[in-house]
Amino acid sequence: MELDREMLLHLYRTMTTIRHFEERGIPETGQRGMSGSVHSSAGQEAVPTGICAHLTVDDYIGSTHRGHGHCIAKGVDPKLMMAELFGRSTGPNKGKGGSMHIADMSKGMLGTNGVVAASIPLAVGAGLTSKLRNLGRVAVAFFGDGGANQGVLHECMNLASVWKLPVIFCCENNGYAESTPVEYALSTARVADRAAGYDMPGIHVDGMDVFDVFEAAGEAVRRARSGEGPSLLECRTYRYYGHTVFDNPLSYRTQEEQDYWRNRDPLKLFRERVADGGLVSLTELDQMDEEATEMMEDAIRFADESPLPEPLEIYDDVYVDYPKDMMKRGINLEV
Amino acid sequence: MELDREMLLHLYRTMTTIRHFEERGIPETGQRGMSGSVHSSAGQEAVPTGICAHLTVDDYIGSTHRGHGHCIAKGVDPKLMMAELFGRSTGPNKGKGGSMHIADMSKGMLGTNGVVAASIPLAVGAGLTSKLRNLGRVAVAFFGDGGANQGVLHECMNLASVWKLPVIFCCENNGYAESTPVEYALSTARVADRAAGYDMPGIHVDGMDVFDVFEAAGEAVRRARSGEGPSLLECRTYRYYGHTVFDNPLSYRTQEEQDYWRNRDPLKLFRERVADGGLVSLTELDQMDEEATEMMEDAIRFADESPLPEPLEIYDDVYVDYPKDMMKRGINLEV
Amino acid sequence: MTTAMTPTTTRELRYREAINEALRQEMERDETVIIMGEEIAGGAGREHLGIVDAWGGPFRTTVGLIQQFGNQRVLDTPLSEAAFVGTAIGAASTGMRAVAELMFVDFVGVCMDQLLNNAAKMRYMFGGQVTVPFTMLTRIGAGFGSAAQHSESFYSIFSHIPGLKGVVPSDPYTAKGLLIAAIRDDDPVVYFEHKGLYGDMGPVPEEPYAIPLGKARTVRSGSDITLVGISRMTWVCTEAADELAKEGVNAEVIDLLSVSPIDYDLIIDSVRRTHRLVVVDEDTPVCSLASDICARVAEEAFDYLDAPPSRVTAPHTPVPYSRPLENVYVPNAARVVGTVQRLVKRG
Amino acid sequence: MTTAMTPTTTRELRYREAINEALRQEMERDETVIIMGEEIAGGAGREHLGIVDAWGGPFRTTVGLIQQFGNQRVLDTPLSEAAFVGTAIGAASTGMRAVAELMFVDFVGVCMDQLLNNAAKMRYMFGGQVTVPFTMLTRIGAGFGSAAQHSESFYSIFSHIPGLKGVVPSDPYTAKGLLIAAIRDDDPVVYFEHKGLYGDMGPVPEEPYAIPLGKARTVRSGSDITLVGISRMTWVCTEAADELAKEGVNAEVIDLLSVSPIDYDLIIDSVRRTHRLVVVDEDTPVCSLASDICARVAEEAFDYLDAPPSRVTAPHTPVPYSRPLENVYVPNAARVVGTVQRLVKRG
Ligand SMILES: Cc1ncc(C[n+]2csc(CCOP(=O)(O)OP(=O)(O)O)c2C)c(N)n1
Ligand SMILES: Cc1ncc(C[n+]2csc(CCOP(=O)(O)OP(=O)(O)O)c2C)c(N)n1
Ligand SMILES: [Mg+2]
Ligand SMILES: [Mg+2]
Repeated sequence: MELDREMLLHLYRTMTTIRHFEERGIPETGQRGMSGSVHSSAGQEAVPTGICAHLTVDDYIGSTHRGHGHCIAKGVDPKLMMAELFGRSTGPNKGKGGSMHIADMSKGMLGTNGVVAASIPLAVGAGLTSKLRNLGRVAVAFFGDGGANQGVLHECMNLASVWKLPVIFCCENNGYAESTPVEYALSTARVADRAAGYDMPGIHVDGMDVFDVFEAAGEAVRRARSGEGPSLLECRTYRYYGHTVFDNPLSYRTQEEQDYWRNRDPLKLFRERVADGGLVSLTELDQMDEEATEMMEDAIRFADESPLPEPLEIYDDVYVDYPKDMMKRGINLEV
Repeated sequence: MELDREMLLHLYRTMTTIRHFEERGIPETGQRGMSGSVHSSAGQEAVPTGICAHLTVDDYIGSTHRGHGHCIAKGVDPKLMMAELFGRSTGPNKGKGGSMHIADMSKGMLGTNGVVAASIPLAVGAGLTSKLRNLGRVAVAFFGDGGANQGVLHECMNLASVWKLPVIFCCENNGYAESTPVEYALSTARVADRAAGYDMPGIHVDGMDVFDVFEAAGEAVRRARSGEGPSLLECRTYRYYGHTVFDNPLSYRTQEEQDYWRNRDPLKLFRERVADGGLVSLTELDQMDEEATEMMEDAIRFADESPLPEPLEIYDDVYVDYPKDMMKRGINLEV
Repeated sequence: MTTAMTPTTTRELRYREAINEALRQEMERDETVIIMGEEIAGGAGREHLGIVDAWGGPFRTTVGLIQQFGNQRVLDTPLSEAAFVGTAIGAASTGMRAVAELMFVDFVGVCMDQLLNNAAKMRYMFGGQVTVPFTMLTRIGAGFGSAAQHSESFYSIFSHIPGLKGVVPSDPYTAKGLLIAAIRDDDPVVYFEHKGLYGDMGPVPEEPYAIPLGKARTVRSGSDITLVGISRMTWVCTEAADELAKEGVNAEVIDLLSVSPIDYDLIIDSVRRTHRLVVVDEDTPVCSLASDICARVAEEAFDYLDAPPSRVTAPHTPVPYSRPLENVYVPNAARVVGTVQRLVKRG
Repeated sequence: MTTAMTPTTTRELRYREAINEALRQEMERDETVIIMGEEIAGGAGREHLGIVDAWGGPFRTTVGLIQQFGNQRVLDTPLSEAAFVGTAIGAASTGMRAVAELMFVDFVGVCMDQLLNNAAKMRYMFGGQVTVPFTMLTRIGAGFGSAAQHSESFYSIFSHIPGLKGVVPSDPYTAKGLLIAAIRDDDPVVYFEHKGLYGDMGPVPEEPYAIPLGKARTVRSGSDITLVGISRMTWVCTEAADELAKEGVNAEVIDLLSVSPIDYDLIIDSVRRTHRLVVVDEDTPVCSLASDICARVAEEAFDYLDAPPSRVTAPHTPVPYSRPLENVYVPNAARVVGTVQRLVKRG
């Protein structure tokens, strides 16, 4: 596949930004006492990167609890994301959402989501909007190998296929749902095998190889945009850390396995692949790594300097329109 | 396939009993002002008959809103069913359930069910009981082509496959979910196509031909009983009447189509197939039709003569154990 | 009560027709309004056989819409509530005004997650970035021999969930005005149709009009006791009031109309005058709307109460099938009268 | 309070350990008891790599069970709540005592239909033919920075639904006794663990014992006001009671323990003596348990009340993420004290 220099740089920059966000932002969040439900996508960078490279700001994505990578790949500002993780008013969600609910509607980012598979119909709905209003937009629904076993995915694959909606169902198969191995929980060898039951292409790619993801996503996006309907794209990938920051992954998987996948690191693979191409130099990539490092320091500083919400903002944005005195009725939070 | 005389008589007797129950019992129920949610399975008799012929009284089935045939095929007494439809205390559910909830636990009949696809996990659970207790029983989950698009089916196919449970997923594809044609609502040509995504056999048979159903079910039941796991069996069939007694099916399907299927009537096909075999005579079959006629008159008489529940039985059987005064607290139904 | 100009033409319509007219007028007004659900047209995909609008909705509330607006705005769905309710929420979050129909509220469990975790919470979790102009039509009501899974009046859960609104129209006039308001509202609204009211006739202005969400209405004035009715129970209250009037007890009847927000103010104002309250609710009693209203009144109108705030509800049981049982399940005027008599007797 | 013999040995255990012990003892007692859920063992299917019980439950309440009882009685499930909750109900209907774990109550919407339409109604719809000894373990509680979809205390819906029972253990002793009672009970019971209590220590008899479902307990006697706590809120009430004692206000504290059946009698007896009531509920207010209890007390103890029956609850909002917001979301002792002071001041 031929990629121009600009695209190569974009792919690497996105991946290193995600990696740096996870490596730096998550421990910092923990240190601020907000570590409960933060999920690192380190190791999985190639998937959102390869897919979102085909999307414009107007296209949509629905994401998961492990969604920082999706956000960054879709163009959400890591600085604002950091603020959100720290619970600051300057976060895109004004601190109300945190890691599991980061949304940026101005970027077509329909939210990370704390309920497994729950954002899939939201993406299908965005695809429906696009189709009905002739917007030419596509929507990507991200979910994991665990999410692949939720009923709503199947209902949505059927519905999107019946209505020929511009949707890509993207399974990030990282081998585990919390501690449960995919080979236990999934009754078939590949999630992609299920596409046939919905009359859509089912593609399985190496999710550590951004070029592989990019190529398959290109076809799925083309299909969606041209009105041919949805696709199911399974990307085999790996998360480097525990499910959250709390668990030790070696309790359910082996060191050998971890080493194998670390050795197939998406950034490393990228470097190996482009090394001889001459289009970009490793020094340039090093440079981008450094920029990402700095970006995270800036982001942390920005977040730390941002104000926390005022307690009574708790009542804001429950509804567009609702009598506030109704909401406060009998409740005195100011005692 | 070689069937002995006894089995042949059993198959026909079951089918004609179902047919007579539907043709006679449903209008009578309507005349007693209880017609709201009664669904005729006339036309579909071959499916429960061919499948349940492989089951013993200890095996389990979970059924649907269109479940009279399942009940009869599993051995529930039509007399008691009629009483249930008429809302009488002598019904297996004491009049509390009606057509959509007929259950007979003594026959392994886990209930007709008013929520589409909702009984599927109950059958899976029965299969789990059988496996864990080494009971050697199988469980059949009946559902329609509409039910095939509910998420819970997919979750259950995955779970039953992962746990290798003795379950048969039996789709009665009668071409419609209420007025919605299966070719619109189902994104694939056949429901059976979906089995591959769960690593189980997916078989499609002619659901008007009891021999075809019987043969395929035999293999699925053998598989289940021998611990090889679940199967998906799709039986293409047809309902002769509207979704309920209220709709005119010609508003969404053609007379030609109806004629085509009526011409493939399961009782008629049976008669044609056995006519030359010499094992049973058509006179014997006529005789069974007459017996079924009489059985329904008896059943209607029995039901009509049975008492209605007393109003305050409303409080019975909500729980095994719950303070009745709690349930009645602040409620005075005797005014 | 209406936000529109004074209507110029009023005809008699059935409740069912008023719903249909509201949908039609909103779809005419705003081309982003779409509606989806099972059988809302019927016979989907059979245009080539001349089959269009075969069903017109399970209760014919959507009849004719597909003929006027086509199958891109009136969408028959596969039997997949989690998918299509969630899809409607997703469409509403991205620029449509999406209406989805859940055939009976009893089935809400198959799509509850989309309502609870997406529709209700998105705006809040996202810090106000998104509006979700989503309306879910559904049906309530017992009394039709449909047993435990097709007869519930399961609305208290929607009052409970922050982020959702809900309405319970009780006649053709409110059916139209509340549906228009619900569709125009930028928050998710659950619209509860009562199966027992579809055939009821009443005056309905031809012009579109919106009845404000969150406002109850007084349908009968009285000074001795306040009866609050929810949906069809409003007419059980008026029937009881007629009976009570014969005994010289003058009951005020309030029709709740919205289950979220709840118009506590109108109720409390009334109780301050009548000093007594009975809430009549077709749902089961525990953690019900009836409980909630009684608790609020006890809390805010305590000093005005001459008798315990009381409830007439269905019993804490599923809905039974057989007539003699279902007949006692649904609250009736006799039970309301009996309760009022006990309260009035306290002096 | 216990149905067993007087216990001979009592140790200090954590809430988490008490749950674990109850599960273990019931599985020892009755081989039809099985348990299933996500990560309840963890690392499923990896025995050949020496991986067994990798996780021991998301909060380690099920740790060790798979080692003792094997993977046919302790079943890790795929991520499919509708399937496995429904399967557990089906197993319970056919001879097992089935326990299923829903990781957080916020997710109930994905399996609600199985609870509402099967577990709760089967026995009734079937005319008493079936018993459903099914226990669903789940978790409630805010305060951990987990935001809107992992922090709810969504129990009122389970009180509302006829056919279900529910319990809210508040300490290690009740955690064990109520879980044993739930598993032994022949009706479906939802067992709510509070995330904020797992580490709490308390005395727990070694022997198995069952605390009767539907019974509240008085954890502190008092004469001036009755405070009712639900789950962790019980300790917010006792904290408030300590504060109030300093001002000479003597509060009685009742720990609800069961959300269905609700022990109205104990509460009403108390209010008849104290003449005042505050219910403290971590859930949101509308159609809440707090509303329900206040309504019942207003109805049945009307003549004994010297002040409005009152509620301290979370506000009508989803659970916010940021600390300053979440801190005010969860009811605290200061709010309870403030409310009591207002009520007592009325004289
Ligand atoms: C409906 C639902 N069930 C359970 C959970 C708890 N949970 C959170 S993430 C997770 C595992 C998800 O696995 P997968 O979909 O593979 O995503 P990954 O974590 O591997 O990215 C589980 C069980 C949840 N959030 N939602
Ligand atoms: C979850 C749910 N959604 C909708 C309905 C309303 N409904 C009852 S039967 C039916 C169609 C079922 O079609 P199918 O599964 O093919 O069964 P059939 O009626 O053809 O036997 C629908 C939509 C329901 N009962 N449950
Ligand atoms: Mg995974
Ligand atoms: Mg069908």
